[in-house]
Amino acid sequence: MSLQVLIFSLLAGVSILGALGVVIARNPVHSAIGLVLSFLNVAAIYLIARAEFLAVVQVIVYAGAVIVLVVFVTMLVHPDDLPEFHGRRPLRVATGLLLGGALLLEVAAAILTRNLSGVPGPWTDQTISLIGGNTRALGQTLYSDYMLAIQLTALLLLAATIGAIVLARPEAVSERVMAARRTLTISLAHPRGLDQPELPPALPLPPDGQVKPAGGGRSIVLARSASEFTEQPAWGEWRTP
Amino acid sequence: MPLRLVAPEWSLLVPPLIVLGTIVLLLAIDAVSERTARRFALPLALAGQLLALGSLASIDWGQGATTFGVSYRADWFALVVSLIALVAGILSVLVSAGYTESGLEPGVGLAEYLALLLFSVLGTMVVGAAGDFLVLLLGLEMSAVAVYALTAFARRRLTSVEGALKYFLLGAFASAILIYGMAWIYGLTGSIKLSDIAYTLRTVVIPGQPVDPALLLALLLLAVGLGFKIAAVPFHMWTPDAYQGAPTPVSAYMSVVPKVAGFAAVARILVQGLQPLSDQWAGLLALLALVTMVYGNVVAIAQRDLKRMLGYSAIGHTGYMLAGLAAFTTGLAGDRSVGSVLFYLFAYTFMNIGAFGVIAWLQERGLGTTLDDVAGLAGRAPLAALTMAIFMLSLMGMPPLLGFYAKYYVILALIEAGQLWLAVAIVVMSAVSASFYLRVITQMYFQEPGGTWRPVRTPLLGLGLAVMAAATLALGLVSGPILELAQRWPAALT
Amino acid sequence: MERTVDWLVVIPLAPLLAAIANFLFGKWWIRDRAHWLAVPAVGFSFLASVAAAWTVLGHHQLLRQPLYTWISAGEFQVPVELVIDELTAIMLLVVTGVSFLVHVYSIGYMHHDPGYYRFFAWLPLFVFSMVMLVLASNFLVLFVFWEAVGLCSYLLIGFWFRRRSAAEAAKKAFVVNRIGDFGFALGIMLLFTKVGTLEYQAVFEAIPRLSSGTVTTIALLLFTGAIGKSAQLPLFVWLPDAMEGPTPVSALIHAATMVTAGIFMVARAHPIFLASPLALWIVAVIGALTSFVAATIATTQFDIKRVVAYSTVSQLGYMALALGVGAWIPAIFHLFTHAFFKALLFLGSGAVMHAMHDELDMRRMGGLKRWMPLTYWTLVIGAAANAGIAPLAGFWSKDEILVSAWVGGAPLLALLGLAAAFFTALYMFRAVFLTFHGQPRFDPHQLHPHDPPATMAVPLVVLAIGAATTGFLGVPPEAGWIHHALEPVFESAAHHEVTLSLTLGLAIASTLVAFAGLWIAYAAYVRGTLSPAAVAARLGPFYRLAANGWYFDFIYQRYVVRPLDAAATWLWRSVDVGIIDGAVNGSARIVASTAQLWRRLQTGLVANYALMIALGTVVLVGAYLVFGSTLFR
Amino acid sequence: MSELSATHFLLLSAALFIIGMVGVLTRRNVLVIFMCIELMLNAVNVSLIGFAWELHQLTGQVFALFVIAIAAAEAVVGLGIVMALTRRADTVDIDELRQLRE
Repeated sequence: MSLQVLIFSLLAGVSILGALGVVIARNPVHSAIGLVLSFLNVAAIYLIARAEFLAVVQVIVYAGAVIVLVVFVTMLVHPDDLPEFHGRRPLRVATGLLLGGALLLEVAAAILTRNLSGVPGPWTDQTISLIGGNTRALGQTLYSDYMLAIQLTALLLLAATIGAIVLARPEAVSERVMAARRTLTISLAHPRGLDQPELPPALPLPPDGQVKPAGGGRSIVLARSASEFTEQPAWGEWRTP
Repeated sequence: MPLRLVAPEWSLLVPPLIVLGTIVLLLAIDAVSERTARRFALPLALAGQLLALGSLASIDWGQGATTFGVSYRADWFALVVSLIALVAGILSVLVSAGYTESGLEPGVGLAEYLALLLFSVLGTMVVGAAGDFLVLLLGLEMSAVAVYALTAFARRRLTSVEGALKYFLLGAFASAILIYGMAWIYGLTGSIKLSDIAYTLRTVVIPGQPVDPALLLALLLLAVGLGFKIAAVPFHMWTPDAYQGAPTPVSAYMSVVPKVAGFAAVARILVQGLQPLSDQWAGLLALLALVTMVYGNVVAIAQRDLKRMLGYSAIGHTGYMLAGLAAFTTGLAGDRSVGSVLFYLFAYTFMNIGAFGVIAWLQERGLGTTLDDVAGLAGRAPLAALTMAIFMLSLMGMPPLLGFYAKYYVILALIEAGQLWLAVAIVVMSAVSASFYLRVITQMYFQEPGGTWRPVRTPLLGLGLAVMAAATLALGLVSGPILELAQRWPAALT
Repeated sequence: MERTVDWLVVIPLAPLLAAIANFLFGKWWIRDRAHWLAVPAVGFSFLASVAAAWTVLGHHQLLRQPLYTWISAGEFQVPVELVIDELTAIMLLVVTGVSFLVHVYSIGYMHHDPGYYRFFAWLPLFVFSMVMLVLASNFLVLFVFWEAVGLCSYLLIGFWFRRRSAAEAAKKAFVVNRIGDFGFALGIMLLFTKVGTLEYQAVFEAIPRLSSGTVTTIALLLFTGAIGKSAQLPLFVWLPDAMEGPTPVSALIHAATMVTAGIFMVARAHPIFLASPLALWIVAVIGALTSFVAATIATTQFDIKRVVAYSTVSQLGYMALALGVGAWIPAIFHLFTHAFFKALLFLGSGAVMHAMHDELDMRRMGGLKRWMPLTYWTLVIGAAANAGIAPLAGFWSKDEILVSAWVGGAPLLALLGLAAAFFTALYMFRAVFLTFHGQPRFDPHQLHPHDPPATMAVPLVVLAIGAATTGFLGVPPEAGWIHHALEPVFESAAHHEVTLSLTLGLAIASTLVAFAGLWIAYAAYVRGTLSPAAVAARLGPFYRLAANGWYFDFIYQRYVVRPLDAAATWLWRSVDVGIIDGAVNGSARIVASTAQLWRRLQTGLVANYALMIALGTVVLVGAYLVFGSTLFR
Repeated sequence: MSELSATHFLLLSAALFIIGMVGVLTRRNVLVIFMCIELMLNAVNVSLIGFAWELHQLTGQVFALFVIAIAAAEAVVGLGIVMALTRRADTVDIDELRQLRE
């Protein structure tokens, strides 16, 4: 057993431990720490495979940015309540472990009996060092053969960002007001829905007994409670009672 | 080794670039002022897609030219996928228009909504034209990520978020499996270019002989990942939940375009890249097709929510399309399998977006989405009821509507490939599906109306519905040229 | 001789585009400007038809334009191709020409209708369907547009769908036509199974190879379609009810489109009919009976549009009679002349209705001649042409049919036709006299009848000129312009030698009969020397028979519609409510319970969904590794 | 197995992938499930790097780079959805989200 294999096994072992920590830990923050541990060890393994640039990216982007993002959200979400619902599904856990074990067996069988290998490329250690290191070689490959992919990635990240902004931004007051103004005229004074006479009126009708339609195709829906007054229908839809 | 920077053939990229330009403009006007965005976003999105549709004519697809190495292929297959994606995009924008028209839309986020929708269309076009795994994957992800966000767009409603979350978690899970499969294929062939993969595999795989287990593992991981994208049983379970939870125009959209992207990916990966393994995957697809069409159509019977019912029926239609792909035979010169699926997708675009569009139309009039809500629709809104009836009958496969031709060509492909049993299964399942499609019609025509009715004017949505109904009625009569176009794929993929 | 050209497509395309534009944008944007598109479009189509007819009829040259392949499924190819031969050219002229006039007329007539744009969407669509039907080059395309014509008629007859009677009439037209179409479809299918193609030319070439029984069956099934569409006995009942549609629609249906489709189809398929003497004989008998029965019914009607409607049925009977005795050219000739005077009669009665504020009952008219001279004179020309008064259009064509029937071995049928001619003159002039002569039977102080505006008057005048003169296209009999024009199409048909004395004799006889009818009408309704009521009483049962439309509607209602209705209700109750709804409620039906069971799989828990994906992966990978790989080999 | 080979990388990758998968199958916290998916993607990268190393190619490394980008994009949208969820439902337990079913 060479030294290389020894180092690899060590790093791989810690990485797997970290991964197990992600799955087992009760507290999501601990899971995140396990994830970082696993990622860092994988980054070190990349160094063995002469993928220096990838190792750096792994540390900065993955272990850095993404995990920070995850922890950030974790903190935003009621950190006290988080561990409470851990476990309590023994059947599911058993099935999951069973399936995981079976798939591991299958994949391991495929790996160990593999006698097929692809067509090798020109990037031996010599050629890479000739061109000036992994990063430079990677850069050249990236910007000659994978231009389209780079540009598409930019668009993908843009799309994802727009999606996230739309979903995560707080509802502005103007948004609520606009929803109210454009969709309904809501009044606290009357029973909800004149067309549902079976509902008993919560409050007396106004003296002239008439509710004027607001015009412009808007219909009047009358709220029974304050919460109904504040909760407008969702985007383009009426709340189903 | 000096850096080789080769200028790409930009003219081949004109249609996706127009879509991209539209997205940029949408975001720009949104940044300028919200009011401007509200007024111009819809026309802009429509115009941009129509322009892109027109620009498809500017490219000579017959040459099968490639650019960015072989990463981007402008061939017949790409043309048909782009065509379907753009048509679906335009129709979805029309269906979404109802929200602004009826005054139900809060008016915020319209530009972002349309930008995301166009991103998804763009991603689908990229998948159709992809020449290697990387571009294909990025296209698929772009299409999916945008739809995840769109599904949650009615974020004030919990079900919308719930549907989006389920879709997202499972989608990311399936993506990981798909990428794992790609990694395996890369390792076993040494390339991520589809043409190289096919070339290498041809030297390795001997027809009729068992193959290396690793290769099979890779194939199945890919099949699972792709099976999720197209909602094949047993990877389908997100479908009904996401369709029901999403805002209805988004359901309309996501029932078609991600499926188009999924089938384009299946065709590119399996039919083009892994063609030497067709003995292995054709049987798998046939099996999945059978299970999928039986499950989807049977469970749809038990649904009362129309959006959910259409979700299950979409699974059933996936089964029919998979059956069309399972008819793939390398030996046949005039193989019809992929062509029949492309035609099916084309037909499906009109009738399914149409069916969801009618539901959106009803929602804007204050109704819900269950079967009871369409009761007596014929008395209230005869044209809407007629339109819905047309879509239902077409989805059922009633001649001479478009849906009939779609099924007919799939069955024809199956018979020519000698897969009679799948053809029979399609016919039987169409009969089963009649029970739930016809129930909608029975409800509309023989029941008394209930619930509130809120008269609003939605001209653009109405226009969209009219176009789709007319297409469903009439396109069967001119199916010849479209089918001919769809059948040109062998030049592209083999 | 044939030539491939690429401009034929504008003939159907122009009305189609107008229809689509009006349908899509009519409600919000075009509104009462709908005719700006529709009228020029149909006019353009007419001009193109004239140009096509000029080439075809002038040079006896076939025009052809392949459009695309509609169905391409292995061996079975259905190309959509426009073909114009002499028969089609004549039909095109009739269809587009009359339609154009009807469109012009509708501008005035439908003015102020809230569904104006809708009307001008369906009307060009109707024209488009009919034009495509005529231009088809094979039976399948013919059938598709045959159905499309039926659909358009449904839309137009039920145009005022809020009126119950209109909706009912539309439904009736649709259903009755469907019965005929069913036979037609069977015929086409049989044809396809026997011949293997549906292209006209190929089918006709293959006919001699078929057994006579097969040909007869095919011919009769095809004729069933014609019975429905061209309102022959016993399926004519929908046509009088179709009067519920706006009057221009009636004119269009009766004169140019729809009903002529059946006659055209039989003429188009004449090689099939020629191969089956039995089928021809049946066609002739049905035609003669129809013409007689409808003429007697028309005599007893008081609704002005119904009189004209039954008159159409009767005239279609003449055409069928002509087809049956192998007189193809006279049949088309009569179709041609009939288009003019029938359109004229309808548009004229429309003008009367317009003036009388939608009054249809002739018993509440009278004396209108004074206020509506133009309408009066054009209508008189139309009535005289219909009645076969020499030398107007109807005389020449009808006379030729009678002569052909006589020499074609059916003198009895010719006599029946002669009897019908008597009634034709009677009911036509009865209608004219009741409407325009005598004292007004309404209050002229409240109603102020007047001639219609120019958009309606011009078509009347044009049609009147046509009704007066088009007969001369067939003069001299057997050798007129139209005979030479149509000769190449019907080359294969046998010719009977006709003696001059016979022609003259029958001409004199029919003229005498027509004048007899005219005289009786005059005596009864103008001079008053003959009491119609007394005559009706004396005829007793015969009168009642005619007045009730020979009880056809009654019989259908009692013995067909009601049992079917009951059966449908039963089916709906038991099948729909019992099985389909039962399925939803989770009854014991296998599929439904499976559905109920399987839906439980969808637990709503993401984890279970993911488990399902993983399970699928594990099972599939395992199965493939064990059975498909080198792992255990 | 005495020399380091791609098989080592593949086995590590398989182990990480399946640990991640089991996590997705068994955990109930959306955020942890999310981390497990990241783990799976990371496992795929290990495979890619291993293959690239074996084949003397850079394609695998490039692919891995893009997988990281894809993971980031998914993270962004996924966390956006989680934010929307917590704002509306005040929970990150996926077992509580079952309004849509059957």
